[in-house]
Amino acid sequence: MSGITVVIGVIGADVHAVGNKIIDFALQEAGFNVVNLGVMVSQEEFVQAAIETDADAILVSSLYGHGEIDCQGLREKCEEAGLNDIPLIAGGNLVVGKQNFEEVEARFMKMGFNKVTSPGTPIEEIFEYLKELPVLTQGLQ
Amino acid sequence: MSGITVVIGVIGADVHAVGNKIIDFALQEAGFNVVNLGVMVSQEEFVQAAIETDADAILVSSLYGHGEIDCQGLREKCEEAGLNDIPLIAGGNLVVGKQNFEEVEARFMKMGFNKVTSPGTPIEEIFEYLKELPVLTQGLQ
Amino acid sequence: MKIKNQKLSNDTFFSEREEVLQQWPTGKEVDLDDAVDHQKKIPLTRRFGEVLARGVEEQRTLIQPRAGVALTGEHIKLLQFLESQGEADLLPTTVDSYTRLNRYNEAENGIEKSKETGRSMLNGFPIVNYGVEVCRNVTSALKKPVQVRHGTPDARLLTEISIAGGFTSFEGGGISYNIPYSKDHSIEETLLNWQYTDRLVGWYEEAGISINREPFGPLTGTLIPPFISNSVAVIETLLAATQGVKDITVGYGQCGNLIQDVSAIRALTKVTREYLDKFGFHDVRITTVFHQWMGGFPQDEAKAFGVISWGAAAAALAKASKVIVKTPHEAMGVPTKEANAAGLRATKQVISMLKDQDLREIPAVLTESEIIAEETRCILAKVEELGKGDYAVGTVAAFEAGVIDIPFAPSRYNMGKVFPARDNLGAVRLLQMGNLPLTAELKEFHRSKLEERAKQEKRPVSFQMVIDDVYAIGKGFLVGRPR
Amino acid sequence: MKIKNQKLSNDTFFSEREEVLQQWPTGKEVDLDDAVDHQKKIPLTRRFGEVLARGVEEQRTLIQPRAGVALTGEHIKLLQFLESQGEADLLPTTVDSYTRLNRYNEAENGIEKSKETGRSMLNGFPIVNYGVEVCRNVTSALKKPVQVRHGTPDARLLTEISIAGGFTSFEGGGISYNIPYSKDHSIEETLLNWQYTDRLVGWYEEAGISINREPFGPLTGTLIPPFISNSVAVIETLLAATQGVKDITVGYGQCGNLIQDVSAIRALTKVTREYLDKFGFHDVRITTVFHQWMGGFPQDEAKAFGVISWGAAAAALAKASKVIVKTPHEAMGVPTKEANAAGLRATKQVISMLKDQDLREIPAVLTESEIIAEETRCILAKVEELGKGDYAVGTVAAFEAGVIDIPFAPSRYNMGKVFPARDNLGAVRLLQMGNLPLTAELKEFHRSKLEERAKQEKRPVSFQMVIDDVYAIGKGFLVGRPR
Ligand code: B12
Ligand code: B12
Repeated sequence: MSGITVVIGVIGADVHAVGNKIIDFALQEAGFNVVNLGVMVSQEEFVQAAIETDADAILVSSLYGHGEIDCQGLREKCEEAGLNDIPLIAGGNLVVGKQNFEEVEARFMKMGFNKVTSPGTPIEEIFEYLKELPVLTQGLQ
Repeated sequence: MSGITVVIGVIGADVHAVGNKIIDFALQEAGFNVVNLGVMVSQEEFVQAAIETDADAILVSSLYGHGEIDCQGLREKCEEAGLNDIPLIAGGNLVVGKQNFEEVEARFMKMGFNKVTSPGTPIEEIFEYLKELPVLTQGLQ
Repeated sequence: MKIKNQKLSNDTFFSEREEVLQQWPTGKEVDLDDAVDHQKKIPLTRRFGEVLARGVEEQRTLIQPRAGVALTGEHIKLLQFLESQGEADLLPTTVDSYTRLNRYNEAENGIEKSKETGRSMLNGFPIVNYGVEVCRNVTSALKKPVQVRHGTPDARLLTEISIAGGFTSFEGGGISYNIPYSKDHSIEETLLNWQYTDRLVGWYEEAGISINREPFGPLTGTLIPPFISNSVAVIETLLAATQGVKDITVGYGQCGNLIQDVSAIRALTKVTREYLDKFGFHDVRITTVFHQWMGGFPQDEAKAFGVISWGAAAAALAKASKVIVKTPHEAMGVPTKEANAAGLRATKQVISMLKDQDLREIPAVLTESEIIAEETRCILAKVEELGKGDYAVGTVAAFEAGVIDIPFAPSRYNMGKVFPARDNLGAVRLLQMGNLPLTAELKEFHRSKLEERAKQEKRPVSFQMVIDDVYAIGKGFLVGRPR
Repeated sequence: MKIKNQKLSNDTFFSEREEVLQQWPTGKEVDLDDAVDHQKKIPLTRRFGEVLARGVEEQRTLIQPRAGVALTGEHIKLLQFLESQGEADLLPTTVDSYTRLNRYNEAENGIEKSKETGRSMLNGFPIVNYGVEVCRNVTSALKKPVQVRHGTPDARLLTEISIAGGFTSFEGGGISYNIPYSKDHSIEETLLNWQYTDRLVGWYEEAGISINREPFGPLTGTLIPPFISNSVAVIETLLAATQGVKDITVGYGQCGNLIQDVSAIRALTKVTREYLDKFGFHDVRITTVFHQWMGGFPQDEAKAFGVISWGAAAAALAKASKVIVKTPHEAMGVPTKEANAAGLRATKQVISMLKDQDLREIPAVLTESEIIAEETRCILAKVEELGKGDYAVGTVAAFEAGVIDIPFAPSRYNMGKVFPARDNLGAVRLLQMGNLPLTAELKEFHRSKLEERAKQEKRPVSFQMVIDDVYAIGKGFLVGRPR
């Protein structure tokens, strides 16, 4: 047990459920506490769950192309709710079509995300990052 | 019978025989007199055959990529032999690699060819052109 | 329970219809007589069912893309491009996500924004907002027949406008456009919605206009054992036939094992025919659609071409009536029109080369196909039992009881106890069977197939296999072997 | 006739060798002891035969491109690119046309010109001109084993330099690198040349260095009925084995009908083994190579990907040991390295997906494969008879008599009376049988297969079918049907 709690879910009107189930399983196998909100999750549900479970990070998935619209304002909602520096991580097929990833990443960072992954990046690739989170967030608080 | 005689062959050290056999058959079916020199034909053989058969045109195939080298000087050889305005037509995969066809065409026209076709152009597409040759060449002579 | 599998009476249908047409202003434009007149003028070369039938006659698997953008002019250009540069035999109009969720205000906003920016801000063509006339402009600008493809739990108004707008085929069904596409719609609710759609199509049939209907075969597109999707296809066919639908294309999403894929299409045709006949629907025509690999795709375009072409080959060898084509951009996002046309041309080449080849009658296929048919009959028999002979009632009960259970589905109304995994040859089998009503013998068959794999891999049968298999294709393999 | 199928004596071989090494200055660099030392230092991961054998063990069809350019640095980069970006399991070095014709002066000129312009002015890598050291630089710069691929009627010096240069496999044969690649070389002459090559490889075997040898399977690449190419493969294998070669990869070029293609590979393995055993060569190892479609390709790259992927699928389902991969530029010209790598990746994807699937033992394949084996035995028996037991003598006589006759070949020494055409399912059969020594029953089989097609097409069996079939693939079809 790493003692690290992460909230996961697929944002907006997106129903792509497979990646979500796989991420859930993989995170648990790796020792994280997983709070899985499933698909079609609203921003409010993400924030609420993070407060209730005292989460160390929120992992947002978006596959269907409307991720940019759906994620807009999530950072602000977190702050309003007092989740000041909670790491926000986004992954999946975040935008419509095949776009330059650096630009997509920049747009999401500007929206207040702390880490953004390109299409198909397996969740395993951010385990290291997640494991260092408590240190990071303690440093911040 | 169109009464039109054409010399055909694959120039240089090129052994691609399939197209040559197909062209032979198709031209004969369409009523041309065909003098087929086969593969690995030298410039001299083309000229000699054209003289001997009083041909209306020479159809040069080149597939293997060295067409540009192999065709250089054919027009001059024709002139030396007194075949002054005989139409020279080239087709096949005339150069090495996938190149812009307009440029290839221009290079071959500059070498004295009267018509140049792009890779895979079926022989049928120049039947009309061939049928007008006697008229054209009479006009020239 | 309100639902019953019986033909909606005119009273019920037309009073519901009044309500439906008021869901959005364009509903008022729909006039059934005018729609019939318009449909009657559509030449046979642009009628979906006709073109399909001709393909079947010639033993030629037809090819069809997915495609849709926000603006009409652009959408027409896109489809014309796929027709000329993609050599598509059949065309789609893929509907945007807002329309699928009946959020027409947001779709309107999307149209406005798209007009302003000149770029498509919607992931499909918003049929309802545009209304009948615009749809007629689209469908008549093309040489090939056009089908509406979507994923809409409540597609009643969409069906009205689509048919009046000159589309001659309509995808979806009360199960297949709910369970994989929704979280909160009950099965009963969506079965009711789709009775309406089917009844409308039935009404047109009676008026002499045949509209092709296509249940969505692949479901979640991820490791669905053929008998599960085949069972859903047969049920949706029976429900549609009850409402008077006469032309149905049943579908299946490629699993990747050639023998299983060919067998699945063979069993699908056979069992659908069997059940239609059982209930007296002898005059319903059946064709089949094979979906190229519907799960996660490789990112690399050359590899994607490999996956696309292999799907084309399996479709041709199974002699599916048509194949739905993926694109080399699949793993990345909505494709450009060029990428879409390239996927089509690769498919056309393979289909044409394999036109005269057929694996449907080889012994391995006969055996596997009999197993799939038997499994399907287990499910259908239980549904019938639960519904006391009524397939609509039975379906609602079957989902509650986990008698139908679709792997990886997002819906709350799906039990979610079933997990599939591949056997040693890559065929999809069941690892956790949940409450599926298979015979002991069939359950043993699945178990033994996975044991075979486990033995080969020197590890026990476990959930890790499921995970490994989901990841596998992205890494290039069917079977997710341990390293 | 000078030729005999017997192991060259040391006297004969070494006196001929002196002459051979003088054909070009680099010949002097070849020192057999030093070459053996160098070869011994090559790790197993870079030995062709070893890597092939491991693939066979894992039931994994390996992938290999064709590639070669004039300048060493560029050539190494090209191969490294195909290794890393193309995921090639095995590498080639394709030799330029001048070297193939032993015109080393012109090759030298090509190297100079290429150095001046910085572009490759040769269509391959001129191994002989570069000599031993440069070849060692090439072969040791790579992680995968490298094979020499060419089309050289007289490859004696080329073999010397290649093996001393660290290549671990060598393509070609006295028939397969003559008849499709030459006009004026007699069969006797090239059989003698290739006895030298094979004897050299045999000499290395005896010195503990195993070099893989590969007869060129596809011949003219155009509508070759499997038994014709299989017969040539078996003969070249026997001739090679006689000279002491121990590791042979027999090849076949895809015809396009899946059953026929799988059957051809199956029969090829079987009959080659049978004849090796018959003549006591029990210790010769056999592997197989499947060539993706070797005839005219479609111009469109997406369609080319379709053809490439279908070839990959057939290779995997036939469990060929390796597959030679085409590129999306095939119809246009020598491919860029990117196009080459793309063809490889598409192939890798399909091969990996089909790794666990196998059609070799289905009844349709067993039947067809028995027919091919029987046909092959007819040819081989007649060759043996004509040679009074000597396969070299018999081969020369067989070509003279048209007992072996290769469709569409440019060689004067090929009778050219045989014409193939496809049957109704796309399998390649014989339309004109020339002097091929098939039994009456087999001839009737071919005839009846074509009659079946003729009936379907409502036209008589005629030469027009041959023409239509040659054109067909470019138009997307296997069978050239009348319109
Ligand atoms: C299967 C599938 C479907 C199924 C989904 C079934 C279900 N309910 O789950 C069905 C057929 C229903 C479907 C529907 C639709 N789909 Co869809 N679908 C796919 C497909 C082929 C595979 C998705 C998948 O399961 N992959 C396997 C899993 C394991 O991988 P994953 O989801 O990518 O997740 C992994 C990584 O991305 C990463 N990851 C994911 N989230 C996160 C988050 C973080 C923080 C991190 C670090 C990592 C991470 O880790 C996961 C595990 O490794 C993809 C294309 C593709 N990827 O090949 C299209 C795709 C996602 N779909 C697409 C679209 C457009 C749709 C539809 C709108 C239209 C349609 N085709 O009908 C509808 C959407 C409905 C809706 N409202 O959501 C598009 C999205 C386009 C875009 N972004 O530009 C795609 C990319 C296809 C395409 N190229 O057009 N789809
Ligand atoms: C089959 C084939 C072979 C066979 C040939 C057997 C034989 N002896 O005939 C084999 C395997 C032996 C072979 C060998 C080689 N080949 Co080769 N081969 C091909 C292939 C796949 C098909 C050719 C063919 O038969 N097409 C079918 C016939 C009907 O079409 P066609 O020849 O194109 O002819 C038609 C038209 O072009 C046109 N046409 C032809 N000539 C003319 C002339 C006129 C005036 C007109 C109007 C029209 C016209 O009409 C014909 C009938 O429709 C092509 C690639 C392709 N096209 O797909 C490569 C190709 C021609 N080969 C190529 C090469 C490099 C070689 C080799 C040098 C190397 C190698 N691969 O081993 C050797 C060459 C040996 C030599 N000295 O010539 C390259 C040429 C590259 C370039 N130009 O940049 C090609 C393009 C493949 C590639 N992309 O790399 N090859």
